[in-house]
Amino acid sequence: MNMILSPIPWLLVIPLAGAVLTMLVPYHWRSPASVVGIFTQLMASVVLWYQVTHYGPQFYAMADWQAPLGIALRADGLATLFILMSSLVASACAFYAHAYLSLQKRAHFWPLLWFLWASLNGIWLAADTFNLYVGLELLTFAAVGLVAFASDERSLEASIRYLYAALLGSMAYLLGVALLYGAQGTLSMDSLAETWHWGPTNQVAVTLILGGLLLKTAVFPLHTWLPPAHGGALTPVSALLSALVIKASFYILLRFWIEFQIYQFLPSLSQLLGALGAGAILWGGWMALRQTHLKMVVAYSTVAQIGYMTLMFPLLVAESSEASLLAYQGGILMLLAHAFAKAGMFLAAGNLIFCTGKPDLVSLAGMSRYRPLNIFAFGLAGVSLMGLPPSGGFNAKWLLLQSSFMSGQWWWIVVLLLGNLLSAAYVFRVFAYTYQETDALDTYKRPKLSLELIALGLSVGSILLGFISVWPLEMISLPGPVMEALP
Amino acid sequence: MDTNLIFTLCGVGLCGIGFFGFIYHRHLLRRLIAFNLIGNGTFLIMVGFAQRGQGVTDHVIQALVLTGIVVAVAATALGLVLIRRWFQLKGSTQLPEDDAS
Amino acid sequence: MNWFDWLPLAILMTSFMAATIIFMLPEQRHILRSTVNLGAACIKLILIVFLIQVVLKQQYPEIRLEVLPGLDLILRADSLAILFAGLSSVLWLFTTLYAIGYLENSPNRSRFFGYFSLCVASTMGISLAGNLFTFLIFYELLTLSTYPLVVHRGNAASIKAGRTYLIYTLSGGVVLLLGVASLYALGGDIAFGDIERTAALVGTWPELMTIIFILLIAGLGVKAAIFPFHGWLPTAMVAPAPVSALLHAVAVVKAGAFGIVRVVYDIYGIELSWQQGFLFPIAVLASFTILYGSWRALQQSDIKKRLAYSTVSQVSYILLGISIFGPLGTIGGLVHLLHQGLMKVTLFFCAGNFAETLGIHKIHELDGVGKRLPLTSAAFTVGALGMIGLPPVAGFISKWYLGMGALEANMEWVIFVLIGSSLLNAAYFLPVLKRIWFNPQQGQWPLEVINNNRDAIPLLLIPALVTASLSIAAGLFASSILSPLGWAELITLREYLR
Amino acid sequence: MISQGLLFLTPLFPLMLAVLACFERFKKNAGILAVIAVLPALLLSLLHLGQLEATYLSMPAVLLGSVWHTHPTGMTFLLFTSVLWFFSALYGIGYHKADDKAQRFWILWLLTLSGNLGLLVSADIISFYGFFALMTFAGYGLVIHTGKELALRAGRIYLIMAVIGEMLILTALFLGSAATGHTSILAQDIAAAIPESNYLNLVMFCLFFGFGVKAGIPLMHLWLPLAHPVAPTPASAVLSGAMIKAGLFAWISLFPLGYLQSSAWGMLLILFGFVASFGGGLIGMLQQAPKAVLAYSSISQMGLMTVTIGCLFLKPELTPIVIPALAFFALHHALSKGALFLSVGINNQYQSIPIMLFVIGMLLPALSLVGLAGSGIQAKLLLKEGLYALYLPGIVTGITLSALATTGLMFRFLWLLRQERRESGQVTSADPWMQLSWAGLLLCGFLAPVMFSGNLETQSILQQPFEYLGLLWVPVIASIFAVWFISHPLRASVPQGDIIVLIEPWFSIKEASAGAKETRTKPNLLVWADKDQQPTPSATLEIFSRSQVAALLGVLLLFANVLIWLY
Repeated sequence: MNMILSPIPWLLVIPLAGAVLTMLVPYHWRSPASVVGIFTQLMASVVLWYQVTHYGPQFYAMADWQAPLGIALRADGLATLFILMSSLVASACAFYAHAYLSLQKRAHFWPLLWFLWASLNGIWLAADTFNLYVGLELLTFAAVGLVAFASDERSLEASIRYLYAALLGSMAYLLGVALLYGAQGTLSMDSLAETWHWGPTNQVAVTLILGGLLLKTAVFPLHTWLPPAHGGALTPVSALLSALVIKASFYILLRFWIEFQIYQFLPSLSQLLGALGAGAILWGGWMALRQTHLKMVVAYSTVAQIGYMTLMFPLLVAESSEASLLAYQGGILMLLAHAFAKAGMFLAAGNLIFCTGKPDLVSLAGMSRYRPLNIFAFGLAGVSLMGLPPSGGFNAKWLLLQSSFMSGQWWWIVVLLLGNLLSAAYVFRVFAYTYQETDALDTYKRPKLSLELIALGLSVGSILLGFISVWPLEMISLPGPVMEALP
Repeated sequence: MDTNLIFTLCGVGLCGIGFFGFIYHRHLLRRLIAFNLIGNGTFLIMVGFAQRGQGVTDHVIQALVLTGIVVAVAATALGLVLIRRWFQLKGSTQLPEDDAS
Repeated sequence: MNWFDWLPLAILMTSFMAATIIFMLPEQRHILRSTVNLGAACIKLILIVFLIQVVLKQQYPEIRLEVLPGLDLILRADSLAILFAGLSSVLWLFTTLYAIGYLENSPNRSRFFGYFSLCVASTMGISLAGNLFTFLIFYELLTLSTYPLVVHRGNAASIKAGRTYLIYTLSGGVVLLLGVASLYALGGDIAFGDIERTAALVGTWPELMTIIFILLIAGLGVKAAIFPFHGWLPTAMVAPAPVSALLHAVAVVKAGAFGIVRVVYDIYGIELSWQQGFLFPIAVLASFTILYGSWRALQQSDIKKRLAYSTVSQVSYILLGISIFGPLGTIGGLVHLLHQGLMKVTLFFCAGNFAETLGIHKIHELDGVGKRLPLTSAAFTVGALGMIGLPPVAGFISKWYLGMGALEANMEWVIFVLIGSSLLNAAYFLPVLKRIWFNPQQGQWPLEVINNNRDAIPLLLIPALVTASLSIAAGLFASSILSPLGWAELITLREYLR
Repeated sequence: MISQGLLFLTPLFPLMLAVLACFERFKKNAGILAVIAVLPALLLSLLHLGQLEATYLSMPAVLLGSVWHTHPTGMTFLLFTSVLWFFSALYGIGYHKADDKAQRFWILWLLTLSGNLGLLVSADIISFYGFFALMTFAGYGLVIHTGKELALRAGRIYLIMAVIGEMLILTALFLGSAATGHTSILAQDIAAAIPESNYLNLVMFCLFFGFGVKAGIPLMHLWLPLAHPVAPTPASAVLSGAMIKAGLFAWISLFPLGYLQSSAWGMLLILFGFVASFGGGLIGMLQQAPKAVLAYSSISQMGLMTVTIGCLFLKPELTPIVIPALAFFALHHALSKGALFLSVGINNQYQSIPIMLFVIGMLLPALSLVGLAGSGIQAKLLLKEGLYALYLPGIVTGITLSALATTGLMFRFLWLLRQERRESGQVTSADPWMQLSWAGLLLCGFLAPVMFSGNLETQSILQQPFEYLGLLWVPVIASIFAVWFISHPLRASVPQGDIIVLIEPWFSIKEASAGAKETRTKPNLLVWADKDQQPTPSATLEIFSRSQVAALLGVLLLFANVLIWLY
């Protein structure tokens, strides 16, 4: 297809060009240039969405170089949904950052953001395993850079930890991919799936890839790098990291798991993943309950939420196609809801910290009176995270519950419900602090209205998702490699 | 024993040593070097695969290794920058042990 | 789609819009906020009246939205829905009026009234829900929107109460979710009233369906404050009086009771429940709660705490009515849903007036209040006599139907529960009345707010008087067609004819 | 049409006036409202007295479909009730002249009145129960009006007993209405259906003891001797004269009289009646306060009426004959007892009245009660005539002998009044309102056989002098004893409310003991006074221990049970 007509190349070229451009032009021009870029991104996403829904999955080879050496891209329903998600959330975070950061900081923020965005889009659209690797690495660099952006000790330490963990993960992934290539002689996802056979090499490769991706996704017990990184970064960065970056490695894991039908051949591994997810839900929730700093609560909440997404793996069982479909839908919906809710929550939390000037929970006293709108935004995001209706989070949990019933794996039901209570506990713990009325009169800073509105918008998005869940679910049900590989 | 296997074994050995170093050491630079060792091991394995054909090397693998090396270099550079900054700030070459996380 | 199909949504949106607007309003725009509040309440009442017209013609407006594949969000107005929606909207109007008066000169009104409207919106959603899934959504929303109201004062006690409230209600919510999800897993999306489907399911999986029934009732029982789950209700008394009114009369406990009505009548069906032996345990539990709540009320020295335990007891009357198989018992249970609301809201308004005007919180401080606040005291008396169950106050009508229903169903022992509870009610209300009217005033009032009125300020007084009059009217003109009793009879007729 | 209007106004007019009396304007003169409040009832009862046709007023929208009516028996009750309330209110205007809490008193008076009148015209049990409750609970305010310690105690016991009674009544109504197959709430239908009820004995038990609280049957009477004396005198008069009859009226309308033949219930009622009649007399004679004596006399007289009802369970076919006689007896008792109570209030306020006139005025109702004068003669004769028709001679003898107790009580009462007059010594001028109303009530009592007998066939005593002799012999014998007693004053006394003093500590209310722990003297049922007539704790002697009383109660209940189950 013609490059001009297809939005797929634009989705890669614009961010990359943006990254380069914003590095070069003077400070004052960087923001306007980025705003233009953001809008083109959004437009490209919408066009892609239109094309995919109307004409089916789209394929594109960069500069007409075909695989294996070229960069092959494909956009099925799942990828398109993720493109839309990342465009919306990243634009929101970008606008937030624009209002939040000083000119100096902003100027350095834009290139990193554009790199991040480019690598995300690359991952969503990649059709071969090596492109995924490149995307992952680029993502890591951009993300580490963004974490270190706060340039204080804590964030620096967090970024180093993050870097090491990510590098280890990427390397494991790369090794796995290499082994796969060795065994099957191809890098393309589709060809791999077609010629897949369970030899020892493949098993080692899958183990390596799995390990690497789990580390990068911060699945319990490999999550230790995440809370300091997400909690210590600047607010818009935290939002981006929690909402989007961890999703990238999860997305790859998901594609591997389903497209290569790993679930079918390694059911015990599925249960192990589920157990890790359960551990994440309980441990993450428990740790979130024990934090004294607001952003750390939110960061640990991410650990727990990743657990929910991981719970979809044991529910993808070959025996019951219905249960598998529900689990798949539930997992994706959880991912989407989490992206919006967590971004909204981080931004709202950032606003609160901006008001009080202190990062701890105790100083939130009286905030619900002073910043009701912001607390409301925080609360709405919390509703989705707690899995209370009406919200995307609730619908996702509902689907996972149904899937557990269908496949007869009742133990995940217990985990899901316990997790619900735990997340309610930590969200409302924050709430209780904001309702406290202490006698000391503090001076609060007043955040810009736009900051609050962006946070509210994202949170409302996660709630709204509860009413329009059918739409993303239809989207991922469009024919594509994942749908074909499902039982 | 063909060359393919030698490459692979060496690669695996390098990876093992690197992995050990990565886990064992606290010094940030050592860990970075350990990471590079893992990387090199991986590339070695891949290059080994490339030799598998009858004297015909697989260009795809070579391209991949090349890209991988570039990426690894970039990663090392980023790591170095961060470590230097850390050293400037804290005067320390290792991260504080954090029991909580 | 007919025009009236939009009515349920319109009713829901009225409160939602009010909430949104109020959240946006700056703190100091009091008059505008009050106007929005009252305007929304009035509009909603008018819409409800329209809805009643439609439902009386045996047309049931319905609107649905597919949320998940095979799972719809249904808003549907049947006669039972109208019962609860009507109660809440009428009481909302007065509670809003009261709250405006109560919170005069206090901070955080924007936040308070915003959540207040949200709370009522969720109550409307609960009443108009057309399936369990929709019900669940609004049920949880109610929990969320009442929490900020409970902790409104922001002191340590209210934060603690809020925590207790959440622990109870969220755990209940989880149990309910489990029940609803399992039911859905077995039988798909079951709309209210589709009892044939459930009957088929019970035929196939009798044990599972029993467990689901228990889960549903237990989950709902937390809000309805059935015996082991009642602990949050007295603790939540630290909230401001209008919130207590909301919790006890308008929304929260009623939501639980209403949910149980839905489960028993519209999911399982009363006959099936009876055949399966589901009703008897509920009856026993409700009876125990009735007596236990009254007994605990007797021991309280704080006015609002006593009223809270009284609610624990009175709400179980509704459950008792539900669990009695037969039209008379059903009427008794349903009508008590309304009557208890009217009477209890009156009592809380009055308790609030005592506290606001004279700073009275304890029962022994009430000595001689009848002279100082005659009208408030009169309203309180009406509410108290209604709780004891003396005609012509509404409470008697419910009690009469419950008793008759029990005899109809050959459950004679229920009579003794009713009598015992009335005795205990008399024991904890009559001494209070004696203090109010006959004891001489002891020294100064704890914290008297000087106003120019003989009684509390009009905004606090009028709602109490109106609800007191309504409680009398509901009992006195019980047999007229427009009374709560008339409507409950209509519902029962339609229910048992099915 | 007029009847229906009056029927409507009978309970509602006092209610409306009660609302009116709340206004500041009536702070001083709410008593006037209380006087005019009875007028619709009075008019209605006079219009319908003796008419066998009942007028109905049905209000289908009210409560569960209220029906009010002018029942023939009810009209007799309505008549004496309104007359008594009328004169008592008139009396009260004078009595409460200097009372600063008078407004509250009159409001409660009007409420109680509304209840009392309303229950007499209610045909359905729901409005009946409502009015009954209104009367009971508003009456509490009348009892404790003075606010003194004694009054509060009496009020507390009144309230407890009343609530227990209400609950028994409610149970009976539930079961009764269920007996009609949930179809009717009319009292007459329920009365007819009770014999078919599965819970016949339970219903009967609840009705008997529930309304027995008001009627003062033994064991349920505990509040009565406490409450009647402590209330302000006009309130005492209506309590003892009119409200006590509400219990009787309820029995008449709800008991399955004429439908049920049960010797067990008949014997039980007769037993309780005679225990009340003689026991009340005995304990009443050991009282120290004139009003307490009167209260026990009321218990005693109500005992006779209980006996009569009991007889109707033995011979149900005679119900139509006996009931009017019983109603007339109630009328006679109400007016006489009312007059006696009113006379307590003007005991030493007879300045400017010839002393003889005053003494006659005191004596007349007492003689009437004994059955020797005024309405008493006719009432006793009618009752005995009815009972003779039942062929129950033993019971007639019992009733004749009960005059012994009544005579003794009247002597004691007059003696105590005299003592009191002597002690206070001063004679003040009476309030004209009080005198007027007292005189009016006396007159009504005296002329009742002529004015209020309705369609009862009463013969003047002059035409049957031998009958009078039959009435005379017992009081004469009693008088001889009494004279002896007066010269040898009795040193024993029983506290008011008799066994209540033993039970009270068991259910002492928490609130009461919340204050400082007052030292309680050991309660005694019988107190022996010193020579100086001052009972002191040191000289007390406990003749019944608490456990003995408990045992006694147990035996009585057991006996009742055995009776029920035997038949």
